[in-house]
Amino acid sequence: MSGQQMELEAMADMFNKMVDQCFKKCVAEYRESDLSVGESTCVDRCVHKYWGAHQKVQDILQKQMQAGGPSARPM
Amino acid sequence: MSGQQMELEAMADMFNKMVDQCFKKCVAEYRESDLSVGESTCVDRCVHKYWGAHQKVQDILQKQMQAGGPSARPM
Amino acid sequence: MSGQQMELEAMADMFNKMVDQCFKKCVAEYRESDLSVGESTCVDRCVHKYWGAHQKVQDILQKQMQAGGPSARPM
Amino acid sequence: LEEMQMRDSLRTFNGLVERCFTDCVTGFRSKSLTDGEDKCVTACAEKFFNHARRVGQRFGELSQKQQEDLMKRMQPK
Amino acid sequence: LEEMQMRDSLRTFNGLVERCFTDCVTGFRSKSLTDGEDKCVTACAEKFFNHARRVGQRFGELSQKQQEDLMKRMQPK
Amino acid sequence: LEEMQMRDSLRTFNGLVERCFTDCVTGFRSKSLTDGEDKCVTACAEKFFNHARRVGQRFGELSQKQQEDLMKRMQPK
Repeated sequence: MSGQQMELEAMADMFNKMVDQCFKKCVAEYRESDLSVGESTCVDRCVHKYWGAHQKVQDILQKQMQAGGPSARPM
Repeated sequence: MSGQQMELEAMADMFNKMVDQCFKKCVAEYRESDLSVGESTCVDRCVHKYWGAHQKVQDILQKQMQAGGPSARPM
Repeated sequence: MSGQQMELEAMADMFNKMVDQCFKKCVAEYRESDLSVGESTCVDRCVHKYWGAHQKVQDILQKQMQAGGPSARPM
Repeated sequence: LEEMQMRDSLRTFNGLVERCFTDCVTGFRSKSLTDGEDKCVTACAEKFFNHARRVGQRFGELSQKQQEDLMKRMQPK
Repeated sequence: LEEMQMRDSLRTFNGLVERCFTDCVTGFRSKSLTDGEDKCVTACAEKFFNHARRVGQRFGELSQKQQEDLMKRMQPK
Repeated sequence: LEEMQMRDSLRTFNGLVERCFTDCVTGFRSKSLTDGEDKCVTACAEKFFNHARRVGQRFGELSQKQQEDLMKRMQPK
Protein backbone atom coordinates (compact mmCIF):
# COMPACT_ATOMS: atom_id res chain seq x y z
CA MET A 1 0.00 0.00 0.00
CA SER A 2 1.45 3.34 -1.01
CA GLY A 3 1.69 6.31 1.32
CA GLN A 4 -0.99 8.11 -0.63
CA GLN A 5 -3.39 5.19 -0.36
CA MET A 6 -2.73 5.05 3.37
CA GLU A 7 -3.55 8.72 3.67
CA LEU A 8 -6.78 8.24 1.75
CA GLU A 9 -7.74 5.38 4.03
CA ALA A 10 -6.96 7.53 7.06
CA MET A 11 -9.18 10.31 5.71
CA ALA A 12 -12.01 7.87 4.96
CA ASP A 13 -11.82 6.36 8.44
CA MET A 14 -11.78 9.80 10.03
CA PHE A 15 -14.75 10.86 7.93
CA ASN A 16 -16.76 7.80 8.94
CA LYS A 17 -16.05 8.35 12.62
CA MET A 18 -16.98 12.02 12.26
CA VAL A 19 -20.31 11.12 10.66
CA ASP A 20 -21.00 8.70 13.50
CA GLN A 21 -19.98 11.01 16.31
CA CYS A 22 -21.81 14.05 15.01
CA PHE A 23 -24.95 12.01 14.36
CA LYS A 24 -24.79 10.82 17.97
CA LYS A 25 -24.14 14.30 19.38
CA CYS A 26 -26.48 16.35 17.19
CA VAL A 27 -29.42 14.25 16.03
CA ALA A 28 -31.95 13.77 18.75
CA GLU A 29 -35.01 12.14 17.21
CA TYR A 30 -36.23 10.34 14.11
CA ARG A 31 -39.63 11.82 13.46
CA GLU A 32 -38.65 13.68 10.30
CA SER A 33 -36.23 12.78 7.56
CA ASP A 34 -34.73 16.25 7.26
CA LEU A 35 -32.31 17.79 9.71
CA SER A 36 -33.87 20.61 11.72
CA VAL A 37 -32.23 24.05 11.70
CA GLY A 38 -30.78 23.42 15.15
CA GLU A 39 -29.45 20.02 14.16
CA SER A 40 -27.87 21.46 11.00
CA THR A 41 -26.04 24.17 12.93
CA CYS A 42 -24.90 21.61 15.46
CA VAL A 43 -23.58 19.32 12.70
CA ASP A 44 -21.59 22.14 11.08
CA ARG A 45 -19.93 23.04 14.37
CA CYS A 46 -19.41 19.41 15.26
CA VAL A 47 -17.47 18.81 12.03
CA HIS A 48 -15.22 21.78 12.80
CA LYS A 49 -14.63 20.66 16.37
CA TYR A 50 -13.94 17.08 15.36
CA TRP A 51 -11.44 18.30 12.80
CA GLY A 52 -9.79 20.43 15.48
CA ALA A 53 -9.60 17.57 17.97
CA HIS A 54 -8.09 15.36 15.26
CA GLN A 55 -5.36 17.90 14.52
CA LYS A 56 -4.69 18.32 18.22
CA VAL A 57 -4.22 14.60 18.84
CA GLN A 58 -2.04 14.35 15.73
CA ASP A 59 0.24 17.09 17.05
CA ILE A 60 0.55 15.32 20.39
CA LEU A 61 1.37 12.01 18.73
CA GLN A 62 4.09 13.71 16.68
CA LYS A 63 5.61 15.31 19.78
CA GLN A 64 5.54 12.00 21.63
CA MET A 65 7.28 10.21 18.79
CA GLN A 66 9.97 12.89 18.52
CA ALA A 67 10.54 12.84 22.28
CA GLY A 68 10.48 9.13 22.95
CA GLY A 69 11.50 7.59 19.65
CA PRO A 70 9.92 4.45 18.28
CA SER A 71 10.70 2.42 21.42
CA ALA A 72 8.29 4.54 23.40
CA ARG A 73 5.43 3.69 21.10
CA PRO A 74 3.97 0.29 21.84
CA MET A 75 0.86 0.75 19.73
CA MET B 1 -12.54 -8.75 -5.04
CA SER B 2 -15.40 -10.14 -7.07
CA GLY B 3 -19.00 -9.08 -6.64
CA GLN B 4 -19.84 -12.43 -5.12
CA GLN B 5 -17.06 -12.17 -2.56
CA MET B 6 -18.25 -8.69 -1.66
CA GLU B 7 -21.74 -10.02 -1.14
CA LEU B 8 -20.45 -12.79 1.10
CA GLU B 9 -18.50 -10.27 3.14
CA ALA B 10 -21.62 -8.12 3.43
CA MET B 11 -23.62 -11.10 4.67
CA ALA B 12 -20.93 -12.06 7.19
CA ASP B 13 -20.73 -8.52 8.53
CA MET B 14 -24.50 -8.33 8.81
CA PHE B 15 -24.60 -11.67 10.60
CA ASN B 16 -21.96 -10.57 13.10
CA LYS B 17 -23.80 -7.35 13.88
CA MET B 18 -27.05 -9.28 14.24
CA VAL B 19 -25.45 -11.68 16.72
CA ASP B 20 -24.12 -8.72 18.70
CA GLN B 21 -27.33 -6.71 18.68
CA CYS B 22 -29.63 -9.60 19.57
CA PHE B 23 -27.29 -10.72 22.35
CA LYS B 24 -27.43 -7.19 23.77
CA LYS B 25 -31.21 -6.89 23.41
CA CYS B 26 -32.25 -10.41 24.50
CA VAL B 27 -29.70 -11.88 26.90
CA ALA B 28 -30.02 -10.41 30.35
CA GLU B 29 -27.78 -12.40 32.67
CA TYR B 30 -24.94 -14.91 32.69
CA ARG B 31 -25.92 -17.35 35.42
CA GLU B 32 -26.61 -20.27 33.12
CA SER B 33 -24.99 -21.33 29.87
CA ASP B 34 -28.22 -22.15 28.08
CA LEU B 35 -30.64 -19.61 26.72
CA SER B 36 -33.90 -19.49 28.69
CA VAL B 37 -37.20 -20.00 26.87
CA GLY B 38 -37.90 -16.29 27.00
CA GLU B 39 -34.45 -15.44 25.68
CA SER B 40 -34.80 -17.95 22.83
CA THR B 41 -38.12 -16.49 21.69
CA CYS B 42 -36.65 -13.01 21.90
CA VAL B 43 -33.65 -14.06 19.80
CA ASP B 44 -35.84 -15.58 17.07
CA ARG B 45 -37.92 -12.43 16.80
CA CYS B 46 -34.85 -10.23 17.00
CA VAL B 47 -33.30 -11.97 14.00
CA HIS B 48 -36.49 -11.42 11.97
CA LYS B 49 -36.71 -7.78 12.95
CA TYR B 50 -33.03 -7.14 12.25
CA TRP B 51 -33.44 -8.71 8.83
CA GLY B 52 -36.46 -6.49 8.22
CA ALA B 53 -34.65 -3.33 9.29
CA HIS B 54 -31.74 -4.27 7.03
CA GLN B 55 -34.02 -4.66 4.00
CA LYS B 56 -35.73 -1.38 4.84
CA VAL B 57 -32.50 0.58 4.98
CA GLN B 58 -31.30 -1.08 1.78
CA ASP B 59 -34.46 0.02 -0.03
CA ILE B 60 -33.99 3.58 1.18
CA LEU B 61 -30.36 3.63 0.06
CA GLN B 62 -31.38 2.41 -3.38
CA LYS B 63 -34.07 5.10 -3.68
CA GLN B 64 -31.58 7.77 -2.58
CA MET B 65 -29.04 6.67 -5.15
CA GLN B 66 -31.62 6.62 -7.94
CA ALA B 67 -32.90 10.05 -6.96
CA GLY B 68 -29.65 11.83 -6.30
CA GLY B 69 -27.16 9.95 -8.40
CA PRO B 70 -23.63 9.26 -7.25
CA SER B 71 -22.85 12.93 -6.65
CA ALA B 72 -25.32 13.01 -3.80
CA ARG B 73 -23.58 10.18 -2.00
CA PRO B 74 -20.55 11.38 -0.08
CA MET B 75 -20.10 8.17 1.88
CA MET C 1 -1.90 -15.14 5.09
CA SER C 2 0.30 -17.53 7.03
CA GLY C 3 -0.64 -18.99 10.40
CA GLN C 4 2.03 -16.92 12.09
CA GLN C 5 0.75 -13.71 10.55
CA MET C 6 -2.76 -14.60 11.66
CA GLU C 7 -1.50 -15.14 15.20
CA LEU C 8 0.25 -11.78 15.15
CA GLU C 9 -2.92 -10.11 13.96
CA ALA C 10 -4.85 -11.86 16.73
CA MET C 11 -2.36 -10.59 19.33
CA ALA C 12 -2.50 -7.05 17.95
CA ASP C 13 -6.29 -7.03 17.97
CA MET C 14 -6.35 -8.39 21.53
CA PHE C 15 -3.83 -5.77 22.62
CA ASN C 16 -5.86 -2.95 21.12
CA LYS C 17 -9.05 -4.12 22.80
CA MET C 18 -7.17 -4.48 26.09
CA VAL C 19 -5.88 -0.90 25.84
CA ASP C 20 -9.40 0.32 25.14
CA GLN C 21 -11.10 -1.67 27.88
CA CYS C 22 -8.58 -0.87 30.60
CA PHE C 23 -8.62 2.82 29.68
CA LYS C 24 -12.40 2.77 30.04
CA LYS C 25 -12.33 0.84 33.32
CA CYS C 26 -9.35 2.54 35.03
CA VAL C 27 -8.96 6.10 33.78
CA ALA C 28 -11.51 8.40 35.31
CA GLU C 29 -10.56 11.95 34.39
CA TYR C 30 -8.39 13.98 32.04
CA ARG C 31 -7.00 16.72 34.22
CA GLU C 32 -3.43 15.47 34.19
CA SER C 33 -1.42 13.73 31.50
CA ASP C 34 0.17 11.18 33.83
CA LEU C 35 -1.59 8.18 35.26
CA SER C 36 -2.19 8.51 39.01
CA VAL C 37 -0.89 5.79 41.37
CA GLY C 38 -4.37 4.35 41.71
CA GLU C 39 -4.92 4.34 37.96
CA SER C 40 -1.57 2.64 37.38
CA THR C 41 -2.34 -0.16 39.82
CA CYS C 42 -5.74 -0.58 38.25
CA VAL C 43 -4.22 -0.80 34.77
CA ASP C 44 -1.73 -3.49 35.83
CA ARG C 45 -4.48 -5.64 37.34
CA CYS C 46 -6.78 -4.96 34.42
CA VAL C 47 -4.19 -6.30 31.95
CA HIS C 48 -3.83 -9.48 34.02
CA LYS C 49 -7.57 -9.96 34.27
CA TYR C 50 -8.15 -9.30 30.59
CA TRP C 51 -5.46 -11.84 29.73
CA GLY C 52 -7.15 -14.33 32.07
CA ALA C 53 -10.59 -13.76 30.55
CA HIS C 54 -9.11 -14.18 27.07
CA GLN C 55 -7.56 -17.55 27.97
CA LYS C 56 -10.82 -18.65 29.59
CA VAL C 57 -12.90 -17.88 26.51
CA GLN C 58 -10.30 -19.55 24.30
CA ASP C 59 -10.53 -22.74 26.37
CA ILE C 60 -14.31 -22.72 26.10
CA LEU C 61 -14.19 -22.22 22.33
CA GLN C 62 -11.79 -25.16 22.02
CA LYS C 63 -14.04 -27.40 24.09
CA GLN C 64 -17.07 -26.37 22.03
CA MET C 65 -15.31 -27.13 18.78
CA GLN C 66 -14.14 -30.54 20.00
CA ALA C 67 -17.61 -31.38 21.26
CA GLY C 68 -19.71 -30.10 18.41
CA GLY C 69 -17.40 -30.27 15.43
CA PRO C 70 -17.32 -27.59 12.75
CA SER C 71 -21.03 -27.98 11.97
CA ALA C 72 -21.93 -26.63 15.40
CA ARG C 73 -20.01 -23.44 14.78
CA PRO C 74 -21.97 -21.01 12.67
CA MET C 75 -19.65 -18.09 13.29
CA LEU D 1 -8.30 1.21 -3.79
CA GLU D 2 -11.77 0.61 -5.13
CA GLU D 3 -11.99 -2.52 -3.02
CA MET D 4 -11.11 -0.47 0.02
CA GLN D 5 -13.87 2.02 -0.79
CA MET D 6 -16.42 -0.72 -1.29
CA ARG D 7 -15.51 -2.33 2.02
CA ASP D 8 -15.74 1.07 3.65
CA SER D 9 -19.19 1.83 2.25
CA LEU D 10 -20.25 -1.63 3.30
CA ARG D 11 -19.14 -1.04 6.87
CA THR D 12 -20.83 2.37 6.97
CA PHE D 13 -24.03 0.85 5.65
CA ASN D 14 -24.06 -2.00 8.16
CA GLY D 15 -23.19 0.46 10.93
CA LEU D 16 -26.22 2.52 9.95
CA VAL D 17 -28.54 -0.49 10.13
CA GLU D 18 -27.09 -1.25 13.56
CA ARG D 19 -27.66 2.30 14.80
CA CYS D 20 -31.25 2.57 13.57
CA PHE D 21 -32.02 -0.90 14.90
CA THR D 22 -30.61 -0.06 18.35
CA ASP D 23 -32.49 3.20 18.58
CA CYS D 24 -35.79 2.19 16.99
CA VAL D 25 -36.44 -1.46 17.83
CA THR D 26 -37.06 -2.07 21.50
CA GLY D 27 -39.80 -4.65 21.82
CA PHE D 28 -39.84 -8.28 20.78
CA ARG D 29 -43.47 -9.26 21.03
CA SER D 30 -43.75 -9.86 17.31
CA LYS D 31 -41.61 -11.14 14.44
CA SER D 32 -42.09 -8.17 12.15
CA LEU D 33 -41.42 -4.51 12.76
CA THR D 34 -44.34 -2.63 14.29
CA ASP D 35 -45.67 0.44 12.46
CA GLY D 36 -43.87 2.73 14.86
CA GLU D 37 -40.59 0.86 14.48
CA ASP D 38 -40.95 0.87 10.72
CA LYS D 39 -41.47 4.63 10.57
CA CYS D 40 -38.64 5.22 12.99
CA VAL D 41 -36.17 3.09 10.97
CA THR D 42 -37.17 4.89 7.76
CA ALA D 43 -36.75 8.36 9.25
CA CYS D 44 -33.51 7.31 10.95
CA ALA D 45 -31.97 6.06 7.71
CA GLU D 46 -33.14 9.02 5.61
CA LYS D 47 -31.95 11.46 8.24
CA PHE D 48 -28.61 9.69 8.41
CA PHE D 49 -28.11 10.00 4.66
CA ASN D 50 -28.98 13.70 4.79
CA HIS D 51 -26.63 14.08 7.71
CA ALA D 52 -23.77 12.25 5.99
CA ARG D 53 -24.24 14.46 2.93
CA ARG D 54 -23.94 17.58 5.09
CA VAL D 55 -20.86 16.30 6.92
CA GLY D 56 -19.39 15.48 3.51
CA GLN D 57 -19.85 19.08 2.35
CA ARG D 58 -18.24 20.57 5.47
CA PHE D 59 -15.47 17.97 5.36
CA GLY D 60 -14.77 18.84 1.72
CA GLU D 61 -14.51 22.54 2.54
CA LEU D 62 -12.09 21.90 5.38
CA SER D 63 -9.93 19.56 3.30
CA GLN D 64 -9.77 22.12 0.50
CA LYS D 65 -8.88 24.91 2.90
CA GLN D 66 -6.10 22.79 4.38
CA GLN D 67 -4.78 22.04 0.90
CA GLU D 68 -4.78 25.75 0.04
CA ASP D 69 -3.03 26.70 3.28
CA LEU D 70 -0.39 24.08 2.55
CA MET D 71 0.10 25.49 -0.94
CA LYS D 72 0.48 29.04 0.35
CA ARG D 73 3.10 28.02 2.87
CA MET D 74 5.08 26.19 0.23
CA GLN D 75 5.12 29.17 -2.14
CA PRO D 76 8.21 31.43 -2.09
CA LYS D 77 7.55 34.83 -0.55
CA LEU E 1 -11.84 -15.75 0.85
CA GLU E 2 -10.61 -18.06 3.57
CA GLU E 3 -8.39 -15.29 4.87
CA MET E 4 -11.44 -13.06 5.09
CA GLN E 5 -13.34 -15.69 7.04
CA MET E 6 -10.45 -16.23 9.45
CA ARG E 7 -10.14 -12.51 10.06
CA ASP E 8 -13.87 -12.35 10.62
CA SER E 9 -13.91 -15.21 13.14
CA LEU E 10 -10.96 -13.58 14.86
CA ARG E 11 -12.82 -10.32 15.21
CA THR E 12 -15.95 -12.06 16.48
CA PHE E 13 -13.87 -13.96 19.02
CA ASN E 14 -12.08 -10.88 20.30
CA GLY E 15 -15.38 -9.03 20.39
CA LEU E 16 -16.79 -11.78 22.59
CA VAL E 17 -13.90 -11.54 25.04
CA GLU E 18 -14.46 -7.79 25.16
CA ARG E 19 -18.18 -8.16 25.85
CA CYS E 20 -17.80 -10.75 28.62
CA PHE E 21 -14.95 -8.75 30.17
CA THR E 22 -17.01 -5.53 30.16
CA ASP E 23 -20.04 -7.20 31.69
CA CYS E 24 -18.35 -9.55 34.17
CA VAL E 25 -15.18 -7.87 35.42
CA THR E 26 -15.85 -4.80 37.49
CA GLY E 27 -13.37 -4.76 40.37
CA PHE E 28 -9.60 -4.40 40.29
CA ARG E 29 -8.57 -5.33 43.81
CA SER E 30 -6.70 -8.40 42.64
CA LYS E 31 -4.64 -9.53 39.66
CA SER E 32 -6.60 -12.68 38.91
CA LEU E 33 -10.28 -13.14 38.21
CA THR E 34 -12.40 -13.67 41.32
CA ASP E 35 -14.57 -16.80 41.54
CA GLY E 36 -17.66 -14.81 40.65
CA GLU E 37 -15.97 -13.18 37.67
CA ASP E 38 -14.64 -16.52 36.49
CA LYS E 39 -18.09 -18.13 36.57
CA CYS E 40 -19.65 -15.12 34.89
CA VAL E 41 -17.10 -15.13 32.03
CA THR E 42 -17.62 -18.87 31.51
CA ALA E 43 -21.42 -18.61 31.40
CA CYS E 44 -21.20 -15.50 29.22
CA ALA E 45 -19.00 -17.22 26.63
CA GLU E 46 -20.99 -20.47 26.62
CA LYS E 47 -24.25 -18.57 26.35
CA PHE E 48 -22.85 -16.48 23.52
CA PHE E 49 -21.87 -19.57 21.55
CA ASN E 50 -25.34 -21.06 22.05
CA HIS E 51 -26.84 -17.76 21.04
CA ALA E 52 -24.69 -17.43 17.91
CA ARG E 53 -25.68 -20.97 16.92
CA ARG E 54 -29.37 -20.08 17.24
CA VAL E 55 -28.98 -16.85 15.27
CA GLY E 56 -27.11 -18.86 12.63
CA GLN E 57 -30.06 -21.25 12.26
CA ARG E 58 -32.62 -18.47 11.91
CA PHE E 59 -30.33 -16.53 9.58
CA GLY E 60 -29.91 -19.63 7.41
CA GLU E 61 -33.68 -20.10 7.15
CA LEU E 62 -34.21 -16.48 6.14
CA SER E 63 -31.42 -16.58 3.55
CA GLN E 64 -32.85 -19.73 2.04
CA LYS E 65 -36.35 -18.29 1.94
CA GLN E 66 -35.03 -15.17 0.19
CA GLN E 67 -33.20 -17.35 -2.33
CA GLU E 68 -36.37 -19.33 -3.04
CA ASP E 69 -38.49 -16.19 -3.42
CA LEU E 70 -35.92 -14.85 -5.88
CA MET E 71 -36.04 -18.08 -7.86
CA LYS E 72 -39.83 -18.02 -8.02
CA ARG E 73 -39.91 -14.47 -9.30
CA MET E 74 -37.37 -15.28 -12.00
CA GLN E 75 -39.33 -18.26 -13.29
CA PRO E 76 -41.62 -17.76 -16.29
CA LYS E 77 -45.30 -17.82 -15.41
CA LEU F 1 2.59 -7.48 7.48
CA GLU F 2 3.78 -3.92 7.62
CA GLU F 3 0.63 -2.83 5.88
CA MET F 4 -1.39 -4.60 8.55
CA GLN F 5 0.53 -2.81 11.30
CA MET F 6 0.04 0.56 9.63
CA ARG F 7 -3.68 -0.05 9.27
CA ASP F 8 -3.80 -1.13 12.89
CA SER F 9 -2.02 1.96 14.18
CA LEU F 10 -4.29 4.05 12.04
CA ARG F 11 -7.37 2.48 13.56
CA THR F 12 -6.01 2.89 17.09
CA PHE F 13 -5.22 6.52 16.38
CA ASN F 14 -8.65 7.29 14.97
CA GLY F 15 -10.23 5.40 17.87
CA LEU F 16 -8.33 7.64 20.28
CA VAL F 17 -9.57 10.81 18.59
CA GLU F 18 -13.10 9.41 18.82
CA ARG F 19 -12.77 8.62 22.52
CA CYS F 20 -11.32 12.00 23.50
CA PHE F 21 -13.90 13.78 21.35
CA THR F 22 -16.79 11.86 22.94
CA ASP F 23 -15.57 12.50 26.47
CA CYS F 24 -14.33 16.08 26.12
CA VAL F 25 -16.53 17.86 23.58
CA THR F 26 -20.09 18.31 24.75
CA GLY F 27 -21.25 21.74 23.64
CA PHE F 28 -21.79 23.07 20.14
CA ARG F 29 -22.20 26.77 20.68
CA SER F 30 -19.03 27.58 18.78
CA LYS F 31 -17.06 26.28 15.81
CA SER F 32 -13.74 25.93 17.57
CA LEU F 33 -12.85 23.99 20.70
CA THR F 34 -13.31 25.96 23.93
CA ASP F 35 -10.33 26.32 26.26
CA GLY F 36 -11.67 23.65 28.55
CA GLU F 37 -12.29 21.23 25.67
CA ASP F 38 -8.83 21.93 24.29
CA LYS F 39 -7.14 21.14 27.61
CA CYS F 40 -9.28 18.05 28.08
CA VAL F 41 -8.44 16.66 24.62
CA THR F 42 -4.73 17.27 25.22
CA ALA F 43 -4.71 15.55 28.61
CA CYS F 44 -6.88 12.73 27.27
CA ALA F 45 -4.50 12.00 24.39
CA GLU F 46 -1.34 12.28 26.48
CA LYS F 47 -2.82 10.10 29.19
CA PHE F 48 -3.88 7.55 26.60
CA PHE F 49 -0.37 7.33 25.20
CA ASN F 50 1.07 6.86 28.69
CA HIS F 51 -1.59 4.27 29.38
CA ALA F 52 -0.94 2.36 26.14
CA ARG F 53 2.79 2.34 26.97
CA ARG F 54 2.06 0.80 30.38
CA VAL F 55 -0.32 -1.81 28.96
CA GLY F 56 2.37 -2.61 26.38
CA GLN F 57 4.89 -3.32 29.14
CA ARG F 58 2.57 -5.59 31.10
CA PHE F 59 1.44 -7.29 27.89
CA GLY F 60 5.06 -7.91 26.93
CA GLU F 61 5.80 -9.48 30.32
CA LEU F 62 2.79 -11.79 30.07
CA SER F 63 3.62 -12.83 26.49
CA GLN F 64 7.20 -13.62 27.50
CA LYS F 65 6.07 -15.62 30.51
CA GLN F 66 3.69 -17.61 28.33
CA GLN F 67 6.48 -18.28 25.85
CA GLU F 68 8.78 -19.50 28.65
CA ASP F 69 6.07 -21.74 30.12
CA LEU F 70 5.51 -23.24 26.70
CA MET F 71 9.24 -23.88 26.31
CA LYS F 72 9.45 -25.58 29.70
CA ARG F 73 6.56 -27.90 28.94
CA MET F 74 8.09 -28.87 25.61
CA GLN F 75 11.44 -29.81 27.17
CA PRO F 76 12.05 -33.46 28.02
CA LYS F 77 12.01 -34.17 31.76
